[in-house]
Amino acid sequence: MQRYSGFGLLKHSLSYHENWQRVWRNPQPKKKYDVIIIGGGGHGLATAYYLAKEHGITNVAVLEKGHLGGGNISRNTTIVRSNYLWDESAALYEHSMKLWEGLSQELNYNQMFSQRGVYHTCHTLGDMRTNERLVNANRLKGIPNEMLDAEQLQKEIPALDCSKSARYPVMGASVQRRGGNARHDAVAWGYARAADSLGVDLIQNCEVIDMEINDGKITGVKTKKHGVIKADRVGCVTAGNSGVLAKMAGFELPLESHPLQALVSEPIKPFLDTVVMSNHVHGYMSQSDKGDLVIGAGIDGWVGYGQRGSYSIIEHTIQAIVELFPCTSRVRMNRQWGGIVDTCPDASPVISETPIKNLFFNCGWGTGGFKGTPGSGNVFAHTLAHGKAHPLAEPFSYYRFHTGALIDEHGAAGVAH
Amino acid sequence: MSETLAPEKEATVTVAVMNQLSTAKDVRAESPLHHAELDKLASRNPRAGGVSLRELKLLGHLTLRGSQQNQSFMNGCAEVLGVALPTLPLTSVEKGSVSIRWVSPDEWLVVLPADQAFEVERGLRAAIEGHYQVVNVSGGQTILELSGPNARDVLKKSTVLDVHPSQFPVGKVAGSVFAKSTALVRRSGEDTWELVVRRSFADYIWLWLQDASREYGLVIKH
Amino acid sequence: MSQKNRLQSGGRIDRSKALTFTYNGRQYKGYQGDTIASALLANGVDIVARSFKYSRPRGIVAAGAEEPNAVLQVGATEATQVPNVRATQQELYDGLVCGATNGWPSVESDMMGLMGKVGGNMMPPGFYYKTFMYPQSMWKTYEKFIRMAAGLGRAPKEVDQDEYDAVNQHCDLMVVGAGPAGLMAALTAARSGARVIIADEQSEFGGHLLSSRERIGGKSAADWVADIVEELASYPDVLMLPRSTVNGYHDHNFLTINENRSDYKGDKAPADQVRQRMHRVRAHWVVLATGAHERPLVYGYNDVPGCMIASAVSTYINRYGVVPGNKLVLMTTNDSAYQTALDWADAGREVVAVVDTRAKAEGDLVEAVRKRGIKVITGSAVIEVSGKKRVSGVTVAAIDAKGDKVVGGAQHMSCDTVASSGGWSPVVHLSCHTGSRPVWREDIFGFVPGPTVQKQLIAGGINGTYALEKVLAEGVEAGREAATRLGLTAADVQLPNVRSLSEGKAMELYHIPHTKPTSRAPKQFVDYQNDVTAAAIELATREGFEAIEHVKRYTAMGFGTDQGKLGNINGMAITAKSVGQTIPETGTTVFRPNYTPIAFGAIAGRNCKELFEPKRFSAMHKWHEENGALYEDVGQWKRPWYFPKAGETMQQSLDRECKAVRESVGILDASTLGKIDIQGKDAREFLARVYTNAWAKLGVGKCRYGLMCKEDGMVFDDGVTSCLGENHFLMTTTTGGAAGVLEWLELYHQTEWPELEVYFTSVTDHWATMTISGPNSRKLLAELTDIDLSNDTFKFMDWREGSVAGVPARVFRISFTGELSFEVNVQANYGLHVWEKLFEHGAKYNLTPYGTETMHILRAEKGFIIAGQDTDGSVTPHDLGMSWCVADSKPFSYIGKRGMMRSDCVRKDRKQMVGLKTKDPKVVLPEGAQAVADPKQPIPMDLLGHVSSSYWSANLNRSIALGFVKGGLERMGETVYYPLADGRVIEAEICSPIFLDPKGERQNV
Amino acid sequence: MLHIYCPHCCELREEEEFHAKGQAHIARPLDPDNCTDAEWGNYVFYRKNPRGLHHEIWYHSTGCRKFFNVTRDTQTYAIKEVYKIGEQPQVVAEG
Repeated sequence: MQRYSGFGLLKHSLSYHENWQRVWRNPQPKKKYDVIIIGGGGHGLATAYYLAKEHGITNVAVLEKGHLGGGNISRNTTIVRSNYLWDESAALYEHSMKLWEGLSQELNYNQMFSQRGVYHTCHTLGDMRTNERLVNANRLKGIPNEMLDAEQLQKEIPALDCSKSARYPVMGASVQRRGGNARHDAVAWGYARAADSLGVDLIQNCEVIDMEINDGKITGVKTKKHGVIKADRVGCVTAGNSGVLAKMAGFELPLESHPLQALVSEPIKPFLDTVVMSNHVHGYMSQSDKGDLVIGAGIDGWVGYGQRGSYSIIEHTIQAIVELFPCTSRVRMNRQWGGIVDTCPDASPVISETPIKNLFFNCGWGTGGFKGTPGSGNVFAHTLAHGKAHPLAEPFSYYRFHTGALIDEHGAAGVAH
Repeated sequence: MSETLAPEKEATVTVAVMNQLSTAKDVRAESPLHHAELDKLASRNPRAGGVSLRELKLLGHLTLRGSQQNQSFMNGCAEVLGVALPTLPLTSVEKGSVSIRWVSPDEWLVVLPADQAFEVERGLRAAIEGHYQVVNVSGGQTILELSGPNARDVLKKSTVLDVHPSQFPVGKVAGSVFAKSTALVRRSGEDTWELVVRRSFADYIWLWLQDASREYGLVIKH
Repeated sequence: MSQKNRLQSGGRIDRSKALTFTYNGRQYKGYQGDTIASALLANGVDIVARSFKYSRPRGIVAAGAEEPNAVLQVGATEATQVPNVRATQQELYDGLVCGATNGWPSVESDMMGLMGKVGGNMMPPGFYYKTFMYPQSMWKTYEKFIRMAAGLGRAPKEVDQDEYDAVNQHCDLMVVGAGPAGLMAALTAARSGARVIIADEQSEFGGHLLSSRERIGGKSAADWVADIVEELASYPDVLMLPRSTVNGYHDHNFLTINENRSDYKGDKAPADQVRQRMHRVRAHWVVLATGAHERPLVYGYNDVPGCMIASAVSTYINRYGVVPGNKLVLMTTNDSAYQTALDWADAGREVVAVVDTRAKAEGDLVEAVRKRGIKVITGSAVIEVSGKKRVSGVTVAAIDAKGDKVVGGAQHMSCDTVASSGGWSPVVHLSCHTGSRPVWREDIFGFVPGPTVQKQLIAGGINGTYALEKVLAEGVEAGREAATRLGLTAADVQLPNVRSLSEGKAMELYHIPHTKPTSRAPKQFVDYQNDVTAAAIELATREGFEAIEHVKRYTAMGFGTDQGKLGNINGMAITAKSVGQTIPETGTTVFRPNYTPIAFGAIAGRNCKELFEPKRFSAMHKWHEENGALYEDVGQWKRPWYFPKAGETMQQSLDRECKAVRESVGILDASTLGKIDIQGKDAREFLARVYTNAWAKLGVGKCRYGLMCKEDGMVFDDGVTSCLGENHFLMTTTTGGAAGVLEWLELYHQTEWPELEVYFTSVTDHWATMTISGPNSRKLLAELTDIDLSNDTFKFMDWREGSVAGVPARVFRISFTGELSFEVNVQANYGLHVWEKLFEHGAKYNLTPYGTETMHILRAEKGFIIAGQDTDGSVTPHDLGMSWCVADSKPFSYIGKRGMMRSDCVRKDRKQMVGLKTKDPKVVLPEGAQAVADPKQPIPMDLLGHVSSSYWSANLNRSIALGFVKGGLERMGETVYYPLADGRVIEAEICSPIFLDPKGERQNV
Repeated sequence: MLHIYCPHCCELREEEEFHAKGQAHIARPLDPDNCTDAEWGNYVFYRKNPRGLHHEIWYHSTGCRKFFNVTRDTQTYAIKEVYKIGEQPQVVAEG
């Protein structure tokens, strides 16, 4: 793999950048693989990378129906945090956070992971209780997290309206200073480049249209373009389309796919260098290195695969942002878009074996997928390599909806992603 | 006055009916917008404007629930109210001081003078057999009447309903979103609209209407 | 400074209305009817921006929404600052203040420019992915510098004083664009009797006809437009919206229009008027007549000020009376651009040459140009521009027939303006918003709208139709079809006669070759705003970013505030060529709303400040205000939190309120609790199915507490329900849960058990509810009621009807405080009257108003839960130690029963709610503290559960708390530890949650 | 922004007036107590979630407060039919 560095950049600039190598190959699929990963998004590519790097399994194919990193990894608001309410979630997301720290160097691809701090503002006594609860839980689990009162908060985020005259005055906030943003495309491309260099076949424009299942065991997948490709194990990492894949395998999942919208303003001079989330007022925002205000909207209440939602959701989101940051009223919204998020009843993912032997699913990340990318890929690779769930993944079993061992993050989630 | 006070009848009480109107003097009844002192405003601002507002306050409001298939219900209502319940969706009828708004296939809102609410409820209960519900909701809502050439413009800022004359003829009734609250909207005349709104939201809607009417000029009426 | 480029006559500006404006601190003059752009050009201002990456000087290239460079900061005061205003769309008004958004010390001489020159080659696409990585700790520092270069304009520091609103519109036909096609479509539909809305982003209707010298039906284009506008205005059901950009096309024909109501008049909207208005349009049918944007060609240093698109040059001349230069070189691949040469010549300035990339040029316009004696050079192209801050000349060379390479020697020509035209791109943006993919048309070298499920029609330029006579015909046709589909009789509209031109075939060319390979040639810009060059795109594909989405994201092409209106097609063409595909194979990127950017304020509308969300008030709110209540937000309600007296701390107020209730009498406004009137012979059965406990035997006149679960067995609401009659119940819910519970009941009734005869009606707002609680509550109430309150006739958990303070009332003897309590319900109109009467009589008992906080303390002393505070969707009634409230003997398997039986829900070691007594009674546990068995254990610790409710109890003179502990119900008397953030570890004993009066005697006296 | 025909109010209304209530035609087991955990879990949590035709329940919350069924294409968002509770869909996905 051609290493990247400032010096390399200088060298290439002297040769007019004519000698840069391809970041990944365009291989023809083999007849058979040890592991096939369906879905070339962030989680799928991360899974492939860790399979090769940590488990030495390199006879792996990632089948992507479109282009690499074309799903939610390229449509999210790039927030990274691990301050989750329940121990199981916090452990998984913290595992992810630790991988984020140092990912740029590991992949030799700048993830632009900046730990600028993620603030959850509290507007009611209930907000305060919930945040105190998760701050304490996180802290005792070794995940730094702290509470701020309204004055401290105002000092740290001058543009935030902390006045008493607000409809829901800010009472305080919890802040995870290690949280922040990363560059979404860099995650997908970085993992893809690294996986490819370890021998993984990344096959784009290769849609899976059926699964080859004999007496409850999967033996391969049928693709639109390359026919049947055999595999010992298959992992589905197709956020937004998990239900469609499950249908091929003949079972239902405990989730629904909903549109989740986001929007950006025009680039303006930086005035916000942290991530601010308000569950109660229903808006969250950060400002990118280009100057755009990156704003997440709520989920539409209905099933939708159209990567579009309803305008009223955008209206409510903008109202919330203007309420929180009055100085944005004359700033202009540039564009909006939508992703498809698989949402589980308990707002936690499924990382699990399934009723079909050797077929594994990693889905249901809902609104938390981006921050979970490294951890998700890491534990799912382990799960695929050993044929059984990674310890951190065990609680996220497909079967918890039968036993009732749910990991209900709604209490803490609100709209915050 | 009420059956429930008579212990020996207790076993037979099926529904508690109660005259909720106070007859005592020195008892003050306040409409949901009492604090806005609309009457003061009305006497203060006779100036012209595109929108007029008045509160049709302290009226009797009865919610009726029942099946159109239940003849006893339909007949009983017609008999006691003096006019048949409108069965055509989104319509209303008016007779004398009584108006009836269609709310859903099995729900109607009867608006009448407050002092008739108890008698009418009792009459209905005496006249109707089978399954139905009568609930006095007089304290829970009020009616705001918008009128004037710009009334429709204010409505268009406030509700997603299509209030164009061709789509919303006089007499039509529709429940919908109103700003961030809800309202049962009825077109009671060429330029006159009635909004049935909930008590606890009345102040918000009052603020909203002042804001939304500003560019046309808002006239408060008695 | 004189307007040196302003013509003496012509254009649509009003020379009698001179306007003064300020740009970069200098004053300039313009006229009514100018845009900032036309006025700047009239004054000979060349540089309006510095480019994002290389800080190269940039000038105005276009005349409309597609302008990528002239993006300015506008606003005379701090509060009225608007960032990133497109100078080509902002109308000039007197006193307008604007400036470039970057460049230091000034946009003319910018220091960053040097860095751009030096570092430029170090900044290929994606360079930031390849560096700034080592050491990890340094990224934050690198980022500080990167952020210094971020952004165009700036947000104001002061709060926006302007108002905005939204209007809901409904129509039969929405026509987008008021050019020739749109006007004809609207006219036809209007004559057919349809409700029509027609909107256009420009200040007046007419589209490109406003800058055209064509004649239509024997009139000037302008007069023809005026006549149609006049007729449209005569239809009451036609709404005409100029200065209104249709920025979003959503599903089921919902469109959003941003109407600019005052930005063209001044900084701030006049009093009582809105600055901008959003129209939320629901249309039965939509006609898209959005026209087309001209494509510039991609050639060396094509970003030097003075390089413009041909049609823009014509627009400035014909519409604004401004010739943006003296010596023009026009490069074109088609006939239409020849008009620009004619316009330039007629304006009395020199056309150095028309450079036509086609081997042979023929057609009426070409002939007209030749007749004027203007030099036409065919089979050639401008391969490079010279000049730094303004074009000083061009290098022209012969190219091959495919336009792939330079074949002839180069000649230099001096000029100060280069106009280029690579043909036209239909404005398909809106048609893509609803998920429809545009399709490529070989014959016009452009994308047109693809198949859609929306009720959408298209006409004119967007359909690749450019000849005026055909455009007009398509407009009429679209109008007729819409009318017919709407069930109307389509009216006939006479087509005016217009001149028709013979046109030579255009050449498909986007990227002009250079003698050097692209990677070494002078920068050839594709996306001006993001400094994306042809070389960058080739590099991206060379690195494997072959999908158009990859190219776009890797190079940032099309991510600017112009969303690539000018550059995208060129970029796709260059991508396609370098990966050896056709353009349709490469595909297009997806366009999303907004078509052009919109102020947040406009989208927020009136829903700001006090109207952001409703504040709900009870009938007694006025009294609470007058008596100094502080409020707690509960849902949308403003509930009194506590009633501080002068000089009191919060804790002092709470202590006083708590003591008053236990020692004498207090009063709480409980009106916000949800109340549902339930009638029907199956009401009782229905209650038994939705509550976890039994209801069969509840007699008339009695009340009972109930718990509600979801099907998963988790508690979601609770409350007291009273039996008013055999078939009549009054259910109460939590304040926040009211709406949800009613919907829940209706859902099960309508979808699962329609056979049950029961009706539900909300009476939450109908009843004002006041809870009188404390040993003296009976005495107080007795003074005002005719109800016999004696303990033996009116028992705990009974309700009675009677009059209170002269008002008919229902009085419920229920208690959430554990004290003797009466809950008085009167029709809300009497609420304040009764409340005040109670205070008149209550003085002698020290009747004390208390708020939610005291209510919470008092109920905690009794171990009563608060759904939503002590539950979080993960606790069963058993987890709450409330198995007494679960009746599994009930015949029907009530909602929640099966859920509670699931294997995980019957674990003995679940987190269960218990009481907690701190070892030090003075220490109050913080709510949210987490319990551990051994505080010395290393992190990560094993957590046992959290504190859900915790207070100082003045009555018990100690702290009390409710919280969850794993297997807590079996661990009474055990000790748990709470390690806090400040280092303290609080020791607490697990105990019964009932801290006061365990036998419940106080409420029965 | 969906435009939904309410079969009780008998006219098209804006999405803001409604709540989406998820997959339709899921019958509550008649004898929950004798369901296995799996059967109960499937009833409560597992969904078809189709990409294509979806039969779903909507609630006209600010209007007539009635629940009803909608058949909607989850990709194009086009509403194919609206029918009352207790009725069966006419438009169904093949296979």
